[in-house]
Amino acid sequence: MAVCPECEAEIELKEAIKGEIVQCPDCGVELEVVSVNPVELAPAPEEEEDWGE
Amino acid sequence: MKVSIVGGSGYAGGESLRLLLGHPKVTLGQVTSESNAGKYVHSVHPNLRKRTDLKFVSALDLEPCEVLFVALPHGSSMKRMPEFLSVAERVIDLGADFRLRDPADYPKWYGAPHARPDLLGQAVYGIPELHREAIKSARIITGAGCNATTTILGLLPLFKHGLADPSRVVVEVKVGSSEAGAKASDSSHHPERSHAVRSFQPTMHRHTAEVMQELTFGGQTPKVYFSATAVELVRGILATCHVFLKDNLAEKDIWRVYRQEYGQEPFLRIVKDRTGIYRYPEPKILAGSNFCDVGFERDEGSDRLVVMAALDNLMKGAAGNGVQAMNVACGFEETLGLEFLGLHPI
Amino acid sequence: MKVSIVGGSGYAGGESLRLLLGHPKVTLGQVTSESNAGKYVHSVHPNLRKRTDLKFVSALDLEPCEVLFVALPHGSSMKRMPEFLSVAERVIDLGADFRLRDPADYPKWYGAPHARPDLLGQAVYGIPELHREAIKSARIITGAGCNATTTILGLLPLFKHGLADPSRVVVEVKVGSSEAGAKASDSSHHPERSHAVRSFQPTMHRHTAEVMQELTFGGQTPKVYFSATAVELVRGILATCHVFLKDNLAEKDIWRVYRQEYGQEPFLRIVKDRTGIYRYPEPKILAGSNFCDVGFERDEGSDRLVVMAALDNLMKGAAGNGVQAMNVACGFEETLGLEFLGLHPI
Repeated sequence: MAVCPECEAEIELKEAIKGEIVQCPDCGVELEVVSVNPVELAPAPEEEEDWGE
Repeated sequence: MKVSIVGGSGYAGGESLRLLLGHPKVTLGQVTSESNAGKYVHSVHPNLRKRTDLKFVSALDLEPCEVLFVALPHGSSMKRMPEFLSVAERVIDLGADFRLRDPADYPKWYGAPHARPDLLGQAVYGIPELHREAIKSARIITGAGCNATTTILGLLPLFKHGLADPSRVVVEVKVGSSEAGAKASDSSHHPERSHAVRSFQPTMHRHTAEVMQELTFGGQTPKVYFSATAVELVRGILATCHVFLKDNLAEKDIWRVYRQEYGQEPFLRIVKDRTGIYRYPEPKILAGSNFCDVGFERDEGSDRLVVMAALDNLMKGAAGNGVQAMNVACGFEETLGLEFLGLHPI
Repeated sequence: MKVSIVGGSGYAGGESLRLLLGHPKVTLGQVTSESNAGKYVHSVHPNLRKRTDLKFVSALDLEPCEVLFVALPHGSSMKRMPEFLSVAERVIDLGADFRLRDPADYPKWYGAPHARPDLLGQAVYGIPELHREAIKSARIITGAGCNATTTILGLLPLFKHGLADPSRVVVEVKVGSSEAGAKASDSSHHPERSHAVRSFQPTMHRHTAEVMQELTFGGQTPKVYFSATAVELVRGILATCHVFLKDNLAEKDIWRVYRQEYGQEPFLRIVKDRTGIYRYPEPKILAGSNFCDVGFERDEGSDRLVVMAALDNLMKGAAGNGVQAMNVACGFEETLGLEFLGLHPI
């Protein structure tokens, strides 16, 4: 069980692979698996797209 | 279980009727409407066509039932509550007549003393997320103001944990046209109401009393400054609340508090999403559902936290909440009859 | 019963997902989307938040299931049908690829020959009110065009009983913006699409083939002249059909024919009301429901009969009809999972 660095949601990860990109179920941020055993997640580099008005 | 409705021709009464017709544990008793007595309910509620041949009856012909939904104009149920209590084991009053616990609040906020202060003690403020236990043994379960419900559910975790300054709470609700009810008026005339962004109550007070009552924790009552703006919606409310944090909390801390309070609640969703079109709570996709969505954003340069909350004023803001409270009071699964998820796109 | 969806990120796929999640007999299998594989379904369909943590998968990982809903862009399911048939006992294809029975119709109407004419024989046009028996044994159940469905259900009783002149049928459909699907375009840009009353296809042909195919009775095929106008709606279609009666029938006679054909149909309602606001079929109160409402009015001075029909293009016009066909094919109660009555007011 890993924790989202942005919102602390618990993220279930079956056999996570280093470098894999996962999405946080609560805040939707894209996360990169930076290490395994224990699994650690860091915000994946994302291009800043505009949203809204 | 037999359930009847007093005041079934309005929007809240009609929505209650729609939900109760689809509720597996409910046998529908009577639906009263003085002006429409003898008419088919579907003549007023067209979505009920081919679903029921029920006719409105007069309230004089009300027969005993387990639960009685009351959806009457302001001031009516106050006088007639004893009559309703004689007919039903439990009364779910969607109106405003029994919402405030302190009799002194009625002249102060509604301009007239309460007609039956003796009954106030039996009434429980009917939002299950706030008073689940008390609702289980209550004979009078009150509805809650739709704007108040939105604001209370948006801010509850912050005041329950004493995180926000109670002296500076500014709330602006954007509301749809169904909130004013089924009665037509000059200002609801389509050419006048359509595409309105209308500041119809910049310094609104009506719902403040409930919000202050329900957000009082540890003897501290927050001062809430309300504003209401009509927007291009029929159903739906978006409350934008500005609160000021006592400590310099990060968004992670806010997530923790909201998850702690709302994580297990079937109808409360924390909506704060980095991707997609609907990143913060938005009323239109909640139409017909019993959800209240809550989101927030920290204002980096200051101690301000903006909290956004949305719901359907006829569902979680009225009839849906009533059915949810009935489920709690009668020991049913709380989501029974309230499974509809809302539509997208709409 | 395990049901999967191919093409789950579009509006029809998303609506199918919403309905199947709420269907008591269905265990949801997989939902595929090439562009969104790995993402939560609720990131594309926000109304599914807190209801499911399912993620989109690629169609390459499709596992066997009893029923497979297919909601792909035009032309895709034609080529991949054998692959789908190898995975599922029954395929419900909401797209247009197998709707026309005669292979010669495809080059004529869609401008290209059918990729798998050999499979056309296994496909049944999936409107239960038209082909209930055939659907029970079909392996490929096709969806129907939403405009075609509205028109067919509006006019069926007249042509089945040979009451209308087949050479003069004029139909104008007023449509909402969700009909064009989830992909944004210049013309769907809000400032351009909002408040439009846009004659985007005055001489529309696309759905004519289906309508003529399904309204052929006694070897007589009506000639249908279509027109489509975009109006201020997201969901919903109103078809206004002008037909000319062979005999001078009174409205009473028309009631009899429609009641004879539709009286026992759970999803078809004859809506012709002397009172109330919603006297003839109106799409907005059908949003989210599987109803098709049909009404009519005799033009006193001539042999013209105006027939009006309304439905939700994503429900009875697509996903709802698909679930209804699934219920028929699998022997379930036809209304299972389709009980939502629509909202009023909305």
